[in-house]
Amino acid sequence: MRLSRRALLGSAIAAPTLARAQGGDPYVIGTLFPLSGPNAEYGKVFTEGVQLAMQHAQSEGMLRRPLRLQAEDTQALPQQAVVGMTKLVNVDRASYVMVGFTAVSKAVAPVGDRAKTVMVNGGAVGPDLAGLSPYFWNTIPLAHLETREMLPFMMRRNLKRVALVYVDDPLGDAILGILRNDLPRAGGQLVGSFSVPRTAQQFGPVAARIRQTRPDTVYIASFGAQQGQIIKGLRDNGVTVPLTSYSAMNLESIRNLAEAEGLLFTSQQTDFAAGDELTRRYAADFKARFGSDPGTYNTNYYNATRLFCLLAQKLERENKEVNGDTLRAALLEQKEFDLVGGRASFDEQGSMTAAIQINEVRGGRVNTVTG
Amino acid sequence: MSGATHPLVCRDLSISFGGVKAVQGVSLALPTGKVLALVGPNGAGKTTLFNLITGNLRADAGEATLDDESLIGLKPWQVARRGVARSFQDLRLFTHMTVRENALAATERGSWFWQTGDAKARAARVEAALEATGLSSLAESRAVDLAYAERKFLSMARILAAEARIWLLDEPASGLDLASRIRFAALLRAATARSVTICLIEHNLDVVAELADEIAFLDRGVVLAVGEPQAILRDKALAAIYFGERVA
Amino acid sequence: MTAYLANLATLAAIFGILAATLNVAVGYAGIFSVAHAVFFGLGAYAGAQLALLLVPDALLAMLVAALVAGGLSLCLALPALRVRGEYFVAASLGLQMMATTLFTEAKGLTGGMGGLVGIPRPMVLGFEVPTLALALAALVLILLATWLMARGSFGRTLRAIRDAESAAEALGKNINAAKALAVAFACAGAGVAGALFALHMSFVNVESFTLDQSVLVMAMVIVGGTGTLWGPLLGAVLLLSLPAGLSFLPFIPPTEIGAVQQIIYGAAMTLLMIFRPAGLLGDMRTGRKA
Amino acid sequence: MLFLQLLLGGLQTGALYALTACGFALIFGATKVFHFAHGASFTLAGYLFLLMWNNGYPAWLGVLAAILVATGFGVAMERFVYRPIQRHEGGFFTVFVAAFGVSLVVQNLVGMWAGRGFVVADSTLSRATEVLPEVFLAPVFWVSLAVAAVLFLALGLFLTRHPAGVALRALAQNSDLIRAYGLSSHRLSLLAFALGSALAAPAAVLTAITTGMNEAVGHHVMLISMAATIVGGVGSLKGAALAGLSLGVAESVVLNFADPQWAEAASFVVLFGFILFRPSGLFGHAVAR
Repeated sequence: MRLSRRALLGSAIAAPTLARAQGGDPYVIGTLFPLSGPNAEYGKVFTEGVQLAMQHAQSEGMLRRPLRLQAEDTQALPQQAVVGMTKLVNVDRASYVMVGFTAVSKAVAPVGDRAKTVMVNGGAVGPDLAGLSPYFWNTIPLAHLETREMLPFMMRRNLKRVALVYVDDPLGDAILGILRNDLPRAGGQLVGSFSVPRTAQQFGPVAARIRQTRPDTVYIASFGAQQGQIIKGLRDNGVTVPLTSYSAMNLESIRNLAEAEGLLFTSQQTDFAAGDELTRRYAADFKARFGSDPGTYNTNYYNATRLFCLLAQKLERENKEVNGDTLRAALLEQKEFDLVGGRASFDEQGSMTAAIQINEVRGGRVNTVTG
Repeated sequence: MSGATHPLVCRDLSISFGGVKAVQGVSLALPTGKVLALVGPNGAGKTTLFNLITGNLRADAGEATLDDESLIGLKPWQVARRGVARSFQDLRLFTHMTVRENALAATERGSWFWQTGDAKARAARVEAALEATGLSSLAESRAVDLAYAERKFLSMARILAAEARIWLLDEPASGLDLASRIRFAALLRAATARSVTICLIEHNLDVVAELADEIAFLDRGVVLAVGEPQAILRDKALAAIYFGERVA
Repeated sequence: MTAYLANLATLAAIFGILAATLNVAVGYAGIFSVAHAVFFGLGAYAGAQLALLLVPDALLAMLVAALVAGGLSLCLALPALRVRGEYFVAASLGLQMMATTLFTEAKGLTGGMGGLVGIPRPMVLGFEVPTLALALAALVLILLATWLMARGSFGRTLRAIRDAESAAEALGKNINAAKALAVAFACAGAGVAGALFALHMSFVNVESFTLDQSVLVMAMVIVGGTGTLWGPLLGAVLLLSLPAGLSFLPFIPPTEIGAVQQIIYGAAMTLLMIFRPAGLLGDMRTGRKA
Repeated sequence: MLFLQLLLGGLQTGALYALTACGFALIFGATKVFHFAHGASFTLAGYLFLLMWNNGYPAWLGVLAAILVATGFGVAMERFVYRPIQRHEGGFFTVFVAAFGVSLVVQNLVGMWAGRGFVVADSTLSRATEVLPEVFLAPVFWVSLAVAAVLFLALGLFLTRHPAGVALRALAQNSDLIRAYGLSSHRLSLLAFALGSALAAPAAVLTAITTGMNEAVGHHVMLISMAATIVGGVGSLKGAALAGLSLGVAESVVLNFADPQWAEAASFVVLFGFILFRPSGLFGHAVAR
């Protein structure tokens, strides 16, 4: 094992000499992202955030021991995820594992719980992800909270009649629930809800049904490649009203889609230009390394990785061992951290709460809208 | 024409395919312990007649009875379990099974995970069938690896092992050399001696003359004549039809 | 490392059961089903619900799963008795796609996409046992049953039907009954595997019971060699450990790991089929059916 | 009006399904190879067109390149995968697994090369306008129907007039007959693969313009083509095309009566029903035992 670890370290993160200089076995940061299959675009985005945070931590010399990234492909499927998770826990002895996607999160949670390994989610936003295990944390506000923040904005923009296109998973269900219950209270109306299979490709017929409901806006609750197809399918088939959605839309392929012009979606608040030093450095270095502006998911996983570095640094200073229990204790002790986008606070379950902002796609860029 | 002397009887069997009358009004009775040969040009409806009896095809009209019990509406396996065995022109051996397994499969009728009845008796029947067909030495060869004549005999071994009272044989001797034909004839003689009733389709008139006790001549789905081999074979009109010189 | 290997071994045993039972349908009865994951799923849901609602007894879960999956195997048996070859493949495919939709929509029973969480650890007679032991025991029993069946009269009947259906029927074999029984056995076995899977994973959702999973199990059978006893097991071990082993390769950049693994995996399957079309343990002489 | 809209939308989708299904049926009919990698031809053609379109090449060149790559892929599959397997007497499922492996490779190579996620050729052709009250049609609707009609006409002429086409049809009905006449069934197989795969290319291009592509799109195309071939009746190109059209229409029109999550299942219920109750398909010969 030892030999291959060295080799891995060299290729993934830093020069072996640096590793030796910092001394000791590396902390292994594991990732369980879809790296192939229809959701692979997310895997790439998630990993970029992790990579940049590790680069920053190394160059700052935050930790005494080096960091090593160990990526496992899940294809966003539960079974593959469990195989990857047991490998990370038992073979790579990962200190900290980052996950994405609801089914993956739920499948690996029992494994991490038993092994007392901290798992952090920065991508999946189903409401059923809170409190899966004491070692399961979230660095993303769960999506139903995002939707709730969207409602007053919709009312201000006079988008009162809402039609929902959703994938029938816990997330879609939660959003449906909010639109059903909270939307009327806010002064709006859910005029139609259309559940689509994850594999659906044709949205012309759905668009026809949606037009019939005469909505002021269509709220899209899907993820991955399908989102783009839904937007295009609606726009091509005579749905001209504004489209609304949540943070899953923060993908390059959506930004670059001509039909996505004017799309409104929520995400956690980050002001890259006016923010603190950490945020500015992040935005600049991200652009330098990956050639594009960072998105929400990049940030969430940057923050998740940054959080580990901060916790481990604290533990190293106190001369404590870094493991699931000590990490958790450290998190609950401090609760508030300086992360990209400002100060973030965590609740008892390890879920991050952050302010929500509303974004709009304009000319291939994501702009924050106010009011 | 029924009961003890003629176990299998067809009455007015008819079937047509898309307007073509493949078999029309065929009445035949197979005498116990005798060989009846079905003779006629290609497309006369001989194999179709077999398929009607065995339940592979459902007759439009008419009846087929075994010991005065109707066979119409029964599935092929139900007909088989009543004691009617058949061979196929293209043999349809269990190609990837050994010779012994082919015969063994013929003795096993239960579809459940295991068989009822005496396993030793079944094994003895298999060995006897292989012995009679001269396949004992090839018992462990796969059917697909056999020579042509051996395959034909394996097809017969399956029927022997199945212990049927009625044999319906579709061109069992075609392509056999003289020595094999002699062995084949002996096989049939031994069977009829045990009161097995046989109906065979055969094109080679020498074989027919040698083996048949009775001949039925079919043409275009109709039985033109039934009778003694010599009488039928000498009939000039029938010969003309057989050799393709049709009279309108 | 041991826990990792134990996890892989458990999955290999579970998929070994799936492949071995599918082999009964494919290798012996000639029924080419690409809907095996449906019955895997039925067993998993049945086992999971039993463990969640009543008792987490593994033996009972497996029994109930086998009954549910075996009972509902009629959905598969019905087309199997009507049509053959490519037609049946298409029918089973239709069944698989319908079942995936039903699994997603029947949230009361399956939890839909969200799945069923918190399935308790398996117990046998009140003692907690590792799923590896259970899975291995079940695998051994099923392989033994398959072996006994294959060399007994039932296996002979199935092979006879596969080679020449009309001849088998003409020898008095009730083909529909034999096929239905083979399908029921195969599906009940898939149900057992499903129950084990649910107890092992503690979480199941529809994404484990899709067409891709059915195709994977089919590939295991074909790669190992249809109609052989050990072939499907070898195929299961190979196809599960190949991607797992590839994840140890050090030189692949993190974001391309998935694609590179899949490419190696796909290419390996194709090359194997070109050079060993009868599978690794298959008899090269028995390629095509007559 | 909803019904009319759904019907017209279904026709557009169905025309594309008909093209890919017909290609699959042509290959299957003539060579008896269940070409599971047909979807990969589609994926390759669609992505190559996208690449050329986005780099500013004229559309006709993109279409030509798409047709070439699909044809080349089909021929290569026949030559380097299916034929060696059949020479070894590999069975139906050996072909299946081999083709499945190739599909995986293609899908992931495309993902690595073209990026993972949704891509689309930006064009005004797909933008619908209201032609009747409540009925929206895009220019691509007419293009799809026209392309399908022209190709089917051309294919029909080729299969009935050209000697090679006639031989292909004969091969579909009786391969022994062809061999008896001394025609090379190998060259005819290649022709079938070339033609069948080429038929997928226009559909792929139109899909790239309308619904867009992702690297896993081939999967869906494959399933639909296969279902249409069975429903239409094996050996009948007319049947496959008509069934493809009907599946497209059914998938769309079902939304008039049910919620969208049932749309995909609807196609397969139709397939399952056909197999149970009319296994010979729309135009096929009886196959039930």
